[in-house]
Amino acid sequence: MVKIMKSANYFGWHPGPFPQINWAPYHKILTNRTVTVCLMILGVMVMLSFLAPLITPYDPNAIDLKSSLQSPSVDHPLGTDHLGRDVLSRLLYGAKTSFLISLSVVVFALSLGIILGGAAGYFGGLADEILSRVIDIFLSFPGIIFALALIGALGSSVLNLIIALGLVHWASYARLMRGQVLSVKNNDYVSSARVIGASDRRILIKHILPNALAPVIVLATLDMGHVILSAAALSFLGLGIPPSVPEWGSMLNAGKEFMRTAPYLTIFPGLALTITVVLFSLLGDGFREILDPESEVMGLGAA
Amino acid sequence: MFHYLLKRLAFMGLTILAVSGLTFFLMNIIPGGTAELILKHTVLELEEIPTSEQIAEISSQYNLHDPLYIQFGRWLADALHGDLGSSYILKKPVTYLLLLRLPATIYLALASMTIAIALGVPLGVICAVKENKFTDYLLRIVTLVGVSMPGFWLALLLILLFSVTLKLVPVAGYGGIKYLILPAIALSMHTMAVTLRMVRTGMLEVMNQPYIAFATSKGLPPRYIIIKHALKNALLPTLTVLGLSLGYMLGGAVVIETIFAWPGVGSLLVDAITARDIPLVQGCVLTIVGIFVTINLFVDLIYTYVDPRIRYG
Amino acid sequence: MALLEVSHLDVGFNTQLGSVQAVNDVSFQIKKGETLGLIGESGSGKSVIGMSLLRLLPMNACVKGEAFFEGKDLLTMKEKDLQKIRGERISFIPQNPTASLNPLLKNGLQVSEVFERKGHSKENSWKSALKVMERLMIRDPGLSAKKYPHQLSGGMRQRLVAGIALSLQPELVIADEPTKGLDSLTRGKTIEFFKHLEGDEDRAMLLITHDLDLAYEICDRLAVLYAGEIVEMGPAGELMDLPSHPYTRGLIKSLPKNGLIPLEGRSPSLLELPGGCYFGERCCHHKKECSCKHPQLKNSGAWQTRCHLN
Amino acid sequence: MQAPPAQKQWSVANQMSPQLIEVKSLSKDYSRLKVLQSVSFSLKENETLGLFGISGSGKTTIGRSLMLLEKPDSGEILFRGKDLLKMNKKEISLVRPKLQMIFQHPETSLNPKMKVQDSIAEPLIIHKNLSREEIHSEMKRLMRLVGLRPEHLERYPHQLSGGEIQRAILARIISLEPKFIVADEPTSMLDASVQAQILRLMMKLQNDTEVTYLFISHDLDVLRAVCDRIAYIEAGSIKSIEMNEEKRSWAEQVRDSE
Repeated sequence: MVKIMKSANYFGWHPGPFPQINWAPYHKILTNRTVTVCLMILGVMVMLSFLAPLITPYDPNAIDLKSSLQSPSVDHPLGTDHLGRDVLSRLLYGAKTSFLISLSVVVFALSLGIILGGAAGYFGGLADEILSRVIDIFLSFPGIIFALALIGALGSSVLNLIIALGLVHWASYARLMRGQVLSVKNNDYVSSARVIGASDRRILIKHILPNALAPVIVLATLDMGHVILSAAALSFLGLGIPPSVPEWGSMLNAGKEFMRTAPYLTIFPGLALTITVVLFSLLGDGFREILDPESEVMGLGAA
Repeated sequence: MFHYLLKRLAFMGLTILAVSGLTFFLMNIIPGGTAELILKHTVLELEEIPTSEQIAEISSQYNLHDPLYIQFGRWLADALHGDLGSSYILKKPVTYLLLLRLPATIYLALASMTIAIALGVPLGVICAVKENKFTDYLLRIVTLVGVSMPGFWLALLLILLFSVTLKLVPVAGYGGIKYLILPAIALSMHTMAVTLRMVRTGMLEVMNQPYIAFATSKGLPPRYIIIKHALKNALLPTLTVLGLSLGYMLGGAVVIETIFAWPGVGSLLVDAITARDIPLVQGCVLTIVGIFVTINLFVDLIYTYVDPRIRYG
Repeated sequence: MALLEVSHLDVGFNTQLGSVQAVNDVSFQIKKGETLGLIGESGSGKSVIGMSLLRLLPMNACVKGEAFFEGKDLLTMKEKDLQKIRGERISFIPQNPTASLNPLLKNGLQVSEVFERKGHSKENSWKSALKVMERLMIRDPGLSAKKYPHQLSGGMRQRLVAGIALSLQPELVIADEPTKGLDSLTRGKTIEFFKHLEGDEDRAMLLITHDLDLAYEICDRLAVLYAGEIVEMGPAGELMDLPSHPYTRGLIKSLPKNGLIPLEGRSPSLLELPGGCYFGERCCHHKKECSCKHPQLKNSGAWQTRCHLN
Repeated sequence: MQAPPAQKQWSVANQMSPQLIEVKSLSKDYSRLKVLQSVSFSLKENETLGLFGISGSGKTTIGRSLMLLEKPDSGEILFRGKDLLKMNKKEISLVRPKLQMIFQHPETSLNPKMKVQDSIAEPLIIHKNLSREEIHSEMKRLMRLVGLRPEHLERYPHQLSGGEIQRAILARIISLEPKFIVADEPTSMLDASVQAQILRLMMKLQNDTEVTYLFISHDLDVLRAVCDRIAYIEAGSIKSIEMNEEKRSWAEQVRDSE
């Protein structure tokens, strides 16, 4: 939709000195294809990770010291770790952990951010003043430090990790949402809706939300990748997820001890991480092109 | 301007206070745990379980029976006098430990920042000028991977290649420039990629502005237009991101320092958290947040200097 | 001999929706010291013509045709040679002066860099810049030169932009919509300012505008654009008083002071222009011929009209 | 552009017919800047009052205050003798449909995420309890009234021209049978030929429905063409209000030429 808007604006009633048209005509189609491809690959990854118990012949936690630190072979396509556990199985199970954590964190942060930021932007006043200060404080220190401290205090568990990362991320959504609502609120169509007698509820749901959400969704997509990175970083430090749960960060942590003898223990989980995050980045960029071509949202998560 | 500065300083104070308070209450969330911890690190042998008398004694010695807010108030009052308490595990004043570790962290952050800016800005300009050509695509792919790759994995790969296989630089440690290279590269990668991306989009956007067309219509040479008219405008949004990136860097430094056994505040923090050494955690968090907040104040001040449209009353 | 001779100019834009034909087979001449007005409504391609002459259009523009300036084709010459002509021989007064001044550079520098480029020293350039600003009736030029664009009033910015374009005394000035978006007070002042400029005998001007009053006041000849092509061209006074093309007639009559008689319908989409006369659908004298054959520009003395009826 | 002659001072005392809108000493400050300084005027039924001023003179603030989109610091806005500023929520919701507004920028006047038909149907859904078919036939009537074709209903705002959007806005507000419409520079972003279409349409609607207009503009030619009286505003206060003799003579002239 927005694509057409750009050029229609130029040849409609408001011609600027520069036609606001993309320079490369195929660029957009390409990114749209990127979105499709990314979604497909991610879909396959999610499916594989959830079907892992059916696909993999090994229990990810089955310790088999006799076959420890084996190089990739037919039996163990990606080798085994120091406890003889199958790396491929652990990678697949780890994907599930990463996806679930990331999704929970983003949904948690997104809902909190949309509700609080949206309300602050729309109603303004003292509540907005207070909330803005709280957001500023949350954004004015490195998030991962806060997550570290939180997990240090609460102890490592999947739930604590989700809470910690959620609390780190919600503020950027709230700020973005607040800014969006503030700018959308000033549009004539919102005034127009007020003049024809629409209720606050109607104005919020019908007029403001649909026009404010696009960049927030883009940020959420990019954040899926960032959260996976943050979670992996915390696990890598041994502070995220308990060692019994297979996870890419902790696999890397365990693997780094055997870098000289078994470098594949370092390479494969990292590769899995990078590929996943690249996919989410591409997806986010694609969404931005489609939903919100004007603005560049820099999602700066912690990792 | 003075007014604005005052307001910013006040807010800085508020932020640091809020973060310290938050960390303090979080760390003390498990009641009675503190006394047990102190005992574990002082008198007890391994695996020995503390008796309730011992806990009571330590509690009264460290005033742990007081409500948390009074304990925090006490910590705060001491902190204002430069006394951040004493570490349980290392049994030394936290201030002393921090001062010992701070130079290494700053050294590393500065080196990484320099790499990120020195590579990110010119490469971003090149990308924009060569838009949709091979160079642009190549650099964009590098950027995408740079943004997505976990810094700690890059660090491991670098060690694997340059230290383990090629044996060019030491695996870890602290010392001359040889020790600095790998951690600095690993830490700077993400910021470099973000900078490149920001400069590229900024340049493309600016090059489409009417004032660039007008400058062209004046008959100015393209090189002059890019440097004098476009770059300055394109760098403005990058500046804000660089300030934020520093926070990212300080966070990333925690992991990178641990990998390279770099004796900075980051690795100290990880040790402190693992051991639940509350005063030390407090001190590290305070330091990192302090640096971050100060740098961002500077970024804002530079912003007002560069952009004449912003003047704070 | 004509100073500028544009013939068969076509400009298209490649967009996701397909090729948009913004300018179709436009030809005109400007003599020394003459002011030609290009008038038309949004989407008529008037601004695109102005920018295409100095090759200021974005990359996706596809320009065809010829534009001879003193015997050399502006559209095909080397970028380096064109750079020497820009500003010095042909200059451009952009619409939207606020967006056309670099917000981060001081006003004075944005004038003096023009002189610096010509090889003048920094000091001399600055002095020349101050002189230019003084001539433009900018208050306290010394102080204004050290300020930034956002610190000037809208009217001053407008004059500064015009002054920069005129500073090297070019033979031809292309002025793009100088009254667009101005309120009545500033618009009045701008019209005065351009009248004052026009008094200069040697300078030729291509004035691009939708403002019929402005065009009437300062142009010698007018060309009326509709859907990217010239539908009528002739001496300014006569053309405004006795327009012959139905579109021009309709446009003039739709002005509030001329009766506010609406011209029904809307301009055709530039993505797919209709066969026959582009104005056909909206024309009250529509004939059968109009929808099948595209009319050509017909000469009658100094006057040209693109219509089957005449 | 000559300065407006300031012969006639504002006075309504001698006017006998009942006033639809009376504005009494409306004032508003915005951080030390006086946006409105004791602005007073009134409008009769079926009248068009022009409000002329350059940018920043406060004319838009007056329009928005009358629509209760902005809150003045002091003063009264009487609609049929009742002060809008003192009404409670319920009373306001009752008079709301009678007071409507057209905005300056067509490109932001309609919700970009809503189809034109949804925008036009919105006031019907809010205020009138109509069935789906009734809404549909009412919409058809409105579209004919403002000169839009049925295919426009399915489109999104960015697929319409500025003139078509202003028509859609008119259709949207006319369904509420408003008594009073603030038109805030409704044609300043439009081309001359389209401007004439829209102004003609507004005048036709006024003939049919006896609506009262407050017409805000910085274009004196436009105001002279459409207004019964013109108020000149400068730096937040009204300098003069005078009858516009030109409209009548102009209207006759047009009739002759047609």
